[in-house]
This record gives sequence, C-alpha cells and structure tokens, in this order.
Amino acid sequence: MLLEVRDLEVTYGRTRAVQGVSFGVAQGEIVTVLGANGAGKTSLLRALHGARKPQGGQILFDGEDMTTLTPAARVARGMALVPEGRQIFVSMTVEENLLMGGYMRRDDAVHGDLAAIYDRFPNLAERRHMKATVLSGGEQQMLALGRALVSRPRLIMLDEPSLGLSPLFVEKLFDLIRELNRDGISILLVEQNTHMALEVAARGVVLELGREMLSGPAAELAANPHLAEAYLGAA
Amino acid sequence: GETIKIGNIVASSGFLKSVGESALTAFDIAVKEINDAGGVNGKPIELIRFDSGSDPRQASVGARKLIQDDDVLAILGPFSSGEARVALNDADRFKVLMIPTAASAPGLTDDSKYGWRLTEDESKQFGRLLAALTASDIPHETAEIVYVSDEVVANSAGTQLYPALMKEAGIEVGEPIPVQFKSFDVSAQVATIMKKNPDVVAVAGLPQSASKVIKELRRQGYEGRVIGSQIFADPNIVELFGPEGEGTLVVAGFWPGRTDAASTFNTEFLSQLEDKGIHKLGAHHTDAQAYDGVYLLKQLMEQTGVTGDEDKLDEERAELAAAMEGVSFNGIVGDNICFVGHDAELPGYVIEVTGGEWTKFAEAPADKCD
Amino acid sequence: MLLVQQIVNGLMVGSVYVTVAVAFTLTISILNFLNFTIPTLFMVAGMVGWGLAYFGLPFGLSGPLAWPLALAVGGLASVLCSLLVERFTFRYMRTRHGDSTEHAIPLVSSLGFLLILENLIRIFYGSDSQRFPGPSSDLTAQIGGIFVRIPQLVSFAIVMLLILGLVWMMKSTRIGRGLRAIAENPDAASILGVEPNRIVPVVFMLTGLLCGLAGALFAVNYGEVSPQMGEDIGSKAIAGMVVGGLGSLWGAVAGGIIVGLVEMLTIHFFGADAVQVAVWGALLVTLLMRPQGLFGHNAIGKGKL
Amino acid sequence: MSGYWIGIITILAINIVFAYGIFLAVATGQLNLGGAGFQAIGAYSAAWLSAEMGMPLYVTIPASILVTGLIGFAFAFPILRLKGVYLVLGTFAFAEVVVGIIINSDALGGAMGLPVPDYIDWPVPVAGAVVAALICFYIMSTRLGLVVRAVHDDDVVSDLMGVDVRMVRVAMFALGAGLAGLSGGLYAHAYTYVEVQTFNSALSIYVLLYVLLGGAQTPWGPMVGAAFFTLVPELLRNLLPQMKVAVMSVFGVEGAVTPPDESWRFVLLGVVTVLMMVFRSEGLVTRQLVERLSHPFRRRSSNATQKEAEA
Amino acid sequence: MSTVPLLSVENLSISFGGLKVIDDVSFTLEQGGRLALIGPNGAGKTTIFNLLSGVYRQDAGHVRLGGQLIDTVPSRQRIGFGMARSFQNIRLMPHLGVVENVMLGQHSRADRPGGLLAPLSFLGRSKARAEAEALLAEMGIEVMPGQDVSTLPYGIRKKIELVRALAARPRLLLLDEPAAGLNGAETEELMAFLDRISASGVTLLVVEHDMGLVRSLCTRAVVLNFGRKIYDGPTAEVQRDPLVLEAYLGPRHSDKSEASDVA
Ligand SMILES: Nc1ncnc2c1ncn2[C@@H]1O[C@H](COP(=O)(O)OP(=O)(O)OP(=O)(O)O)[C@@H](O)[C@H]1O
Ligand SMILES: Nc1ncnc2c1ncn2[C@@H]1O[C@H](COP(=O)(O)OP(=O)(O)OP(=O)(O)O)[C@@H](O)[C@H]1O
Ligand SMILES: [Mg+2]
Ligand SMILES: [Mg+2]
Repeated sequence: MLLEVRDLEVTYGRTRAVQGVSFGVAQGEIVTVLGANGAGKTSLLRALHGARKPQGGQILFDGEDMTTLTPAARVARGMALVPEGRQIFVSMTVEENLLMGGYMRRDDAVHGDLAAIYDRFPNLAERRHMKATVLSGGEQQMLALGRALVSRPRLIMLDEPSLGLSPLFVEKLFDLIRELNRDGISILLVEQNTHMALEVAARGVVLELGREMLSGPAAELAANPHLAEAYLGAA
Repeated sequence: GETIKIGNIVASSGFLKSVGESALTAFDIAVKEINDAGGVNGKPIELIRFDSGSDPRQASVGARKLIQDDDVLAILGPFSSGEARVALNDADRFKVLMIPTAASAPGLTDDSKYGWRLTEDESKQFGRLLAALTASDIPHETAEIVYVSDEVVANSAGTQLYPALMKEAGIEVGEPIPVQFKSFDVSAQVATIMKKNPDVVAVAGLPQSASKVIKELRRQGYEGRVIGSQIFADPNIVELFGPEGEGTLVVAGFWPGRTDAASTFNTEFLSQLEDKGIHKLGAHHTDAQAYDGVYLLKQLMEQTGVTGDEDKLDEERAELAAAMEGVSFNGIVGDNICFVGHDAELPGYVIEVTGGEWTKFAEAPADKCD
Repeated sequence: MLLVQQIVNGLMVGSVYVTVAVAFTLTISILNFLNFTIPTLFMVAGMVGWGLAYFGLPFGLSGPLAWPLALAVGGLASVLCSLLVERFTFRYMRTRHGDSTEHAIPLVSSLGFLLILENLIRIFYGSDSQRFPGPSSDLTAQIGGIFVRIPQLVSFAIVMLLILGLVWMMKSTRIGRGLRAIAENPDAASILGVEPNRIVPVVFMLTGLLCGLAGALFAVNYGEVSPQMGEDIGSKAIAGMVVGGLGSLWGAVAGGIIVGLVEMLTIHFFGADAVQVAVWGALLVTLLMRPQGLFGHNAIGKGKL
Repeated sequence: MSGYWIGIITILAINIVFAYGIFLAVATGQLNLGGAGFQAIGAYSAAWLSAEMGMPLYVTIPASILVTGLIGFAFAFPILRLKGVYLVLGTFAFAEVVVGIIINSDALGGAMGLPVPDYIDWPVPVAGAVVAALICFYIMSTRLGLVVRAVHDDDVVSDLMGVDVRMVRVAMFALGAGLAGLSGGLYAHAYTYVEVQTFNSALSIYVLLYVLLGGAQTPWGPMVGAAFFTLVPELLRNLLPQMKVAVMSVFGVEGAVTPPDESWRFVLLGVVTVLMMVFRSEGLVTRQLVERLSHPFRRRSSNATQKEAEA
Repeated sequence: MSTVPLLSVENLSISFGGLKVIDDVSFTLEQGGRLALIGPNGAGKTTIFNLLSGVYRQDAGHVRLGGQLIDTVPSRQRIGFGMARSFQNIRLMPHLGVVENVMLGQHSRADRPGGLLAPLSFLGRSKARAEAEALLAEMGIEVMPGQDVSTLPYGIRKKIELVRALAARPRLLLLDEPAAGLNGAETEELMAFLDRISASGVTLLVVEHDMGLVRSLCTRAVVLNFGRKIYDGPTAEVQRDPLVLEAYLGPRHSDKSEASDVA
C-alpha cells in the first residue's frame, strides 16, 4: 500500500467529522471516497495532507508514518492535494500560481512541466499573465489541478475536482485522471459525481457521518442498491 | 489609629518613573528620620503610597482612595503638573491638604484652597539667573529663546516669562523658537539660531529636550552660553549634556552645601538610590522639596496636635489645612520659608556646569512674604 | 544658504525615518501586519546598547562594554525581541485562523509586546534620557558651509544596500515567493508545502535587524537614548511609509525623506508647532488624492485588517 | 462606596463609552485609529462651552456628542473611500491633525489646557456608559446591526442584498465619533481639566485594542475589553506584592520583601494580552460564545440529536 | 397577462482589457419561465449574472426587467426590482450565523418606516427570524446555535446561499451552479425544491453544468461559447445541436441514451 490510513479520527470541538476510518491506496491505484454533504470527506483529506491534526489513528505513506509530519514534509514525499474551494492565490498571476505548485521542487524542470500543463488547459495558457482573480470558476478549478500537478506527486488527492467544470471538461478531467494513473500516480478521489467516480476507480469507500459505511471494489459498490438510493439519485 | 496616616501619590511607573522614584526615596528618608526620632505627637507616621503610573486620571483615583478609603490626614504628591491639576480638584472637594511634589506649572494653585506648593516660581528664578548673568562678565547683549511648546511650564516660560524678563534686563531677544517635546532632531531650529549667533541661548525645557538643543548647538559650532532656569536644573545634566554642556547656567532651588542637614540628606539620598541601582549625581531640588514636604507636615501636625484618630479625622484635616495659613518653616531648602498665595518663597542657586561639575555660580535669598 | 542647510537637515532626518519606514513596509506589504513593536524594537536596540556600555552585562557578568560592541549586542537584542514577537503573534494567527483573514489579531499582540518591552526597559534602565558614549571625535562634516552628519550618511548607504538585497530576495528567491503566498492565503500556501513557521521569522529577523541598525545609528548620531526615543520616529516613519505607498520599499525610502523634508521646512517657515499639522495633513491629502500613496501598488494594504 | 472604586469605575465608564465609539466603526469593518482625535474634540467642546461660555452640563455633554458626531460625519465621506491599512492610517493622521490644531489654538488654551468649571461625579459617566452600551446593544440587535455585520464581512454581497453600504459605514462612523465625543465630554467634566497631551496616539491605539481584544463581533466585546485593560492593572496593584512574596518564599527568602517595581504590572498586562490573543484570537467574546451561552437549551438538544445519530 | 417578458437582455457586450467576454448576447425570459444558461468554462455565464445584478456595467446593450430599463439602476437597488442571485464561489458572511445570513436576504423587503431600527430578535422570537428559520427548515438545514458558516460542508453552504436569495422573495432568481457539490440524490432533492419555487411563480435563470438538472428543471436553454450565444431553444433539443455538442457537452452526451444521462 502506498497510502495506508488506520482508525483515523478528526474532530472539531464537539463535532466528530471522521470517526475511525481505515483504508488504503495501493501504488498506481485509484480509490474514491463518497459520501453526502458533511460526511467528512474534506476533513479526511485535510488530515491526510496534514492541514488538520488527526485526534487519533495513523497515516502511513510508503510505509513511513506521516501522522505527525508537516504538510511540507508530505509534499516533499510526493503527496499533493487539490483542496476544496480551490484555494488559489488570487493576487498572483496564473503562471505564478503554477510556479507556487513547484515550491518544494529543487530541480529546474518546472518550466517544462508548465508547458505540459498549458497544453492540457488551453484556457490557462491564454490567461497565463492574468491575475487569477479574474478567472471563471471552472478556470480556477483547472488552475488548482494544474498547480497540484506541478509538484510531480506520487499520490494526488482530489477534493471534488469536477466542481464547476463543464460536461466536456469533466470528461477530459476523468481522462486526465486515467492518464495520470497510467503514469503510475496513485489517486484518492473525493467526488459527488458518483457515477463517473466509480467508473474510473478500482475501489471505493463510502462515508456516512464520519464513519466508514461501505467499502469494496468500485463495481460492487456501483451495484449496491443502498448506495444507488442514497447517492446516485433515481435513474 | 496606631499611626498617623499620610497619603503619598507617586509616579513609579510610566514615563515619569525615574524622577518619581527619586522623589519617593526622598519621602522615605524623611519619614524614617521622623519615626526614628519618635514620630509625631507620640505616634509614627505612616506613608500610604499610590502609584499614579504618570497618568492624571490615576492620580485622581489615588487622591480619592487615600482620602476616602485610607483616611489620610494630608497628601504629599502627586508628582507632575498634569497629575496635580486633576488631583488638586479632589483635594479641594474633600477638603484635604495636598502638597504636590514637582508640579511647577504657573498658576496651578491659584484657584485651589487646599493645594500648597513648596515650589519656587519659574520667573523669579530666571530673574535671579539674569541678575547673576548681568553681574558677571559673560557677554549677553543678544539672546535667543528655545522652548518646548507642548510642555506646559516650558511653554509659558519660553513665550511669556523669559522674553519679558530679558527685555527688562536690556537683552536683545528674538522671537522664541519652539521645539516639540518628542522630536529628536532640532537641527532646523538651531540652524536659524546660528544665523543670528546670539551671545546667549535660553532653553526652556526638561533635561532631555535641553540636552538635544545644546548638543545640536555645539554641533553647529555655537560658542556662547546656554542658560535655563529650574526646569532642567537636574544635577544629572552634567552627565547627560556631557562636554557640550560646559558653561551651562541654571537655577536650582536646592544647594546641598547650604546646611549640614542639607548635605546629610544629599549623601543619604544618593546612597539609597545607588542601592536601588539608580545612578544620580545629586538631589534635584524637587527631591529636597519632597523631603521638606514631610517635615512641613510634621511641623503642622505638631502645631495642631493631631492624633490621627479616625473619629477626629475631619476636624484634624481641617486644622492641618488651616495651619498652612501664615506658616513659617525651616527645612533643607531654606529657612523661614513662607508662602505667598499658596506657593512658597524659596532661595535660588545659580549653578554653572564647569569642568564637568555642578558648581555654585551665585545665590539669591528667598523673597520676603508680606 | 540657510534654506540649503535646512533642506540638508531634512534629508538627514528623513534618512533616519527611512530605515524604520522600510521595517514597517516590510511587514505590512509581506504579511499585511501593522507591527506596532517596530518603534519599540528600535528603542530596545538603543537602550540595551546604552545599558551595556554603561553598566555592562547583567548579573555582574562583565564591566561596561566598549560602545561598538554594546551597540552590536543591542541590535542583536532587537532581533531576538522581534523573533519573540513573531513566535507569539503571527504564528498563532496562522494556526488558529487557518481560513479567516482577521489580521487585527497580531496587531493586538504586537501592542502587548510594546507594553512588555517598554516597561521592562523602564524597570532595568529607568525612564530618563541617557547620554550615549559614542565615538569621541565629532562626526559632523562641513561641506561648503553645510553641516552633514556622517553617521546618517553611512546609515543611509547601509539601508540602501539592505533594500537592494530585500528587493532581490522578494523577487527571485523561494523565500520571497513563499512569503507572498503566506500573506495571501496561509492555508493554500501550507498545502503546497510552504512552511510559515520557517520563513515568516525571516521577515521578523530582517525587521529586527533594520530596527537594531536604526537604533544603533541613532544612538551614535544623536549621542542620546531614552525609553521614549521610538515614539516620534515610529509615527513619522509610518507617515513616510504611507506617503510612499505600502507596496514598495523604494516608496518607503522616498516617503521617509519627504516627511523629513516637510518637517524641517515647516519648522523653518512656520515653527515646530506646525509640524504635526503639516506632516499629517500632507499625509491625509496624499491619501485622499492618491489612496495608494505615491508609489504604492493598488492591491496591497487594502485587505481587511 | 470606596473612593478607590469610584475612581476606577469613573475611568472604566469613560473607557467603555470610548470603546463603543470605536466599536461602531470597527463593526462595519473600518478600523478607526483616530479615537484620540474624536475624544479630544468632545472633551474640548465640552470644556470650551463650560469654561468660556458658562454653559451648564446638560448643554455641554450633548454638545460634545453633537460636535464630534458632525465632524465625524463630515470626515467619514472622504476617509471611508480608503480601505484596509490606508484607512487605519488615515484616521490616525486625522487624530494627529486634530491634536496639532488644538495645540496651536490659543482659544483652546494651546499647550496649557483648559480648566473645566463643572465637576461630575461617577454616576454621570456610569450613566453614559450604560446609555452607550444600550445604544450599541440595541443597534446590533436590529436589522441595522445585521447589516453592519454584513458590511463588515463582504461589502459587495451586502450591496447586492440591497444594503446601502456607504450609508451604513458613514452612519456608524459618525455615530461612533459621537460616542467617542461623549467620552471626551465626560472626561472633561470628571477630571475638570483638559490638556491636549492626554489625547496622544497611544490613546487611539489603546482604545482600538479594547475593542479588538474584547472582540468586535458582539457589543459585549468593547465592554469586556475596556474592563480588561482598566481592571487588570488594578488587580495586579494588589496581587503583585503578594506574588512577589510567594516567589521569594519559594526561593527561601523570609521576612519583609520590598514591594515590586510597579512597572511589572504593565509587563504582566502585556503578557496577559499576548496570551489572550494566543488562546482567543477573535477576541474574548465571540458571536459563537454569546450564542452558545444564550441558548444553553438548544445546545443540549442538538447534542442529543447528534448522539442519537451516532448511536 | 402581459406579453412583456420578465427579463430581456438586448445586445449585451462587455470586454475586459481588450478581451471581449460577452459579445452581443440577447435573450428573453418570460414570467414564470425556467431558463438554463449553459456553456463551457469561461464562456461568460457568471459575467452575465454580474451584468444583470449590476456588479459590472456593460459596454453596450440593455437589460430590461418587467419591461423597465434597469441599465442605470445601481446594483444595490436591483434586488428591490425582484432580482436575487446566488454566487458561484460561495459568498456567505463568515461572521453571521446561518439564520442571520438568511435574514440578510430579507433586507431588501424591510421597507416599512423604522424597519432598519426594529429589533430583530427579542429573546430569540421575531417574525424575521422565524421566517428565516422556516425557510431553512424547508431546505432541510438544521441550525445549531453558534455554528460558524465557514465550517459547514460545501453542499450545505451552497444551499444556504440559495435560501438567502429566496429570502428576498424575488420574481427572478439567478442561480449560479446550484447543484455544484451535491451528489445525485441531493441534486434530485434540489430539483424538487426548485420545482416548487418555480411553481409558486418565481422565474428561474440557472447556470448549471449538471445536464440532468438542466434538462429536467429547465424548459429552455441559452448556450454561450466565447461570450457569444450559440444556441437558444428547448432543453430537450440542446444535445442534438452539433455546435453545443462540440463546444460543451462532448461526445459522451451524444452517444448515450437519454435515460442513463439523467442520472
Ligand atoms: N473547521 C471546522 N470547525 C467545526 N466543524 C467543522 C469544521 N470543518 C468541518 N466541520 C464539520 O465537520 C463535518 C464534516 O465536514 P466536511 O467538510 O468534512 O464534509 P464533506 O464530506 O467534505 O461535505 P461536502 O461534500 O459538502 O464538502 C461537518 O459536520 C462540518 O460541519
Ligand atoms: N474582471 C475581469 N477581468 C478580465 N477578465 C475577466 C473578468 N471577469 C471575467 N473575465 C474573463 O471572462 C471569461 C468569462 O468568465 P465567467 O466567469 O463569466 O465564465 P463562466 O461562463 O461563468 O465560466 P465557469 O463555468 O467556469 O464559471 C473568463 O475567461 C474570465 O477570465
Ligand atoms: Mg467537502
Ligand atoms: Mg461561472
């Protein structure tokens, strides 16, 4: 397992957002985390990335205990997060935002990577010298994605990456996810677009009120009647 | 009560901390001496102290606390004019004698019934200085005045008292030049002075302001005399001004060599401060006046025979305050000290800073009271 | 001639303001934080320097130190205090305010530090002005009948070099980029691996260094220090910073000098009493006509404080 | 009552009024660092009317509010164009200019200050504080209060919600100025002397501090903040000597201990302030705290539902 | 009864720094209608909302609401004309409580004299507060006292924004991606809710990328691409339009049958 989560607990005062969740992401695997609003998905990712200290449990990355490490240490070891709400730097230009993604990198190849990202996101290429604040919602989402890619992660954690993207672009996004995965990058995907998430993922974890409700191969989950009712909406 | 309680408002924190602490030491010396000698009317004196933090509002709080809660017979302090101005109103309202320490703002006690000062008038002291200057062979045809405009005493001295007295003494004097208390660079003011290059520059301001002016004057090559009255007459200026202060003339209200008692006090005072880690070159006249303030109270208390009993508090307070009328007092600052209005008539000592020493240049006896 | 001297005087005073103004600009433009401890840090350098030159190290560890050494240690004290301020103001703001922009918090804490430092200095060194035992020779040069202060020229030159270094650092180094990211969005910055706890202290160290330098040069220049010495300089430096514009270090340089000139020329023409109205009035007018200051960037300093 | 507490309560009451004056501006997101200027205007209006015109209290006190409020209103229009740090420094500059003008005006006594004939004892400042508090509590409980807080958070959205952002800001700034003026009027009469040195920049900073430390989200904040800064040094006045004795005895020193340096009170005040900010960075009183305290019942019920859900 | 459309947008254009973001766009929306405004990312949908609500001022063209020209009406007064909106990047007031955020939405209706100074909450009971709480309850949002809105889950915040806009009792409701961050089931709930709103007479203009919602909620769609209108017609046919398919929906939508698409 590249990433292993054991009995993770995240609480905010009295609110217990994540309660004893355990799962793993293997090298080169896509795992999706599903759940209703407030299920604790974002809280889980924040804890995995180190933005929030977990109150209990253990996080192993590549066999190493990450639980007490800083986010910087995790980025250095190859974890990247596309956070909820994009969190881009609105007063910086698009290009500066992308460069910030390579903050932890010591090599000089960053500019080459930028070119690849501009190829993939033409909207960004056109606006590379504009302040990020004027970008449209979807463009900002692309920027957040691109920024995470610049750090050349081994594991990328996506918090609702399809949010605000047009259907065509959502397709592209999932293509991208597959492609990244083919390159050997592991992916932990939090999505509300349950269908597509289960389509692309190998395995899934379903959270409910912070607890692990279901987990298993994606195909099994997609066939689960309870899940269909709770998350997929009537067809 | 077991003791006779006297209130004491001091500034032992805030920007007046250092000067306030000197005064506090002087008070303590006097009280200890009196108590060691058997106290007053058979009882020891107890100083009840309140720190005003150099804040007028706190001085008022202190006055009320001492008067209403601690049942003191009279109050020594507060320290500065700003504090005294507010606290004197409380003294008057509650009809308790109050003797501020270093508050020398003109007219401070004019409307006060219960406030009395052991402080000499700035204009009188400056007049004495001018007299000594005229009598000497120091050139003094022309003069310029620099004053600190946002400081009450310095402002009135610089804009009113000094020009009038200098004109009277036949000195040609230019328009007074203001500096601000907090400003650290006075090169612009000094540059205008240097243009006129007067024989004498009179400075009205506290030591730190005077020091800036003097240093800048010397830096720009001024060679005449710097004079000032008692506002910055602190023995420590010898050190603060350094070599640039050479030849400065000031007027102090206290001369340690005047009597044995005065010099004993000065020595004791310095050694006690040294123990507290405060380095002083000599007692400031306000320190001596603080010391004398305690003895003045002692004299009044003996004269009226107060007991410090709680049930006689009001009448004893009234007696004490009434006894100030027409009082005559011998202390370390002078003998047969009397009051005109509510301010004392004190002698003046013109001091010259020469060879890094605080030396007596001339002296003038206290004026007579009518 | 007199007017020329006054202009030179203005430039000289201005150069004192410049150093402190640059310190203010640094924290406000990078961290959006109006650091009220700056004047106090300046004072700490001067007073500690004096204390060491006069008394020596505390607890009788040494006799009086030579003044250059004393000043160096004074400057160091100011750097240490600045780091302490960072430890308890900015650091907590970040950890407890991950996603909000309440920049008022460090403002309050920095005032707490002002109280602490000022009163500690009073406790140990008293509240009086003190003569600083500077170099024995006169440090004033006369160039064509105009008095020029050598230490101020030196300090101005040093500050210019420092600013060049700062500008380079902000533009071209990783620290510079990390700082900008933290200033804008500490959450996002830390997601990308920026470590505020490591690089924000750099700003505070520089601030302390600038204040220490300014305090030391002030002591040499004017031969006098006091626990109140930071007050006037602090507010005038703020005025200079605003006139110059918050985003720009060069703006702070220009602003500091402008304030010095306005001050000295006002004294020359109208007297010292008019200075307060002139300097702050000029500032108000500048703000109302050009709300971003002379050289300021539009965006900086407008965030919620 | 104890004279000491009367004195302290007078100071506290004036500080509270003052803090509310600044609070109203801060509540709309405008940090007003010109408090000393407004208090000075109020104090000098009252002092001048009382000393030079012989006006009675019931004229001078309202006048101090009115004059300051009007000046605040006039000043608000240009100054509220500024944002963030620029606004803070603009108001700071305003206070400096006000003080600079006063010190240069002979009619107001210049550096000498003005004596004030009429004395008021503690009940008046306390009444002033109560009135100021009631006004602020009332405003903050109305739709206007809601709007004020909305403007603080996001002016663009507030505008789209139909809020006249500029009007709200100007009104609160002017009303706040009026309250700061009232605090000045009370000051003038309670201490029967005004001198311009009192109204220095440190005062502006401190009063803003009262509001920020107390918390600017609810009208409890200024009161708590002012009380904190007024009472903590007083508490330490008595506590500090005892603390020193305790510390000394730990080190084995017996007998009489010289009283500690009074400046330690302010050092400790600073330390407590810093610690407060470490632990309660939005201010001592937050909206959440007030809401939780005022709905203890609801909290329990929601806890219960959560437990049910967990079960 | 009137034949005047509720909203009519006429030849609207705006550019930023030489970039034409909205280019001569016109469309109308009749009273009670449900119009979807869709298009690829950066097409200019949010910009249209900003123009309608007055955040931006157009370079050319006109906007009429109920036949009345509102071009010169300041943004603040537009809500009074019956137009309320939500935001794509959630903009709730972080220091207001959940209920208070909704009460802010009622602000434009508080027109009775002294309304601004009427107490909102006396011992927690008041009409405005009760109404806001009822609206929230209708959306199934439970309020905990002292809960910080910024700590709420994304989906809940999105809903609160919708409720805030509704609290203004608008005639025209502009929703910018209301279903973003909601899963399938939640989106269905939202649709049902919007259905009810629409049935009560509110006109809907919805920007949304969830084609399921677009097709079952809206009857008509306007599609933008690069600031230009490329389609205006029934939603049922939008995915047969080759231009739209190419620019917006992608091949998947044309391949699949309608049934699986709704999910
Ligand atoms: N900073 C915080 N303080 C207090 N409670 C919080 C905080 N952040 C999240 N919560 C609570 O934790 C729970 C889980 O929230 P979380 O944001 O992780 O949900 P989510 O699954 O990501 O939902 P969504 O799909 O809507 O984004 C919620 O009840 C939320 O209110
Ligand atoms: N103020 C501005 N200055 C410059 N460009 C702007 C500005 N506002 C918007 N734009 C540009 O206009 C284009 C349209 O933006 P808009 O937000 O309207 O897109 P959108 O259709 O809402 O897209 P999305 O679906 O991604 O939210 C974007 O490319 C954006 O970069
Ligand atoms: Mg989430
Ligand atoms: Mg958009």
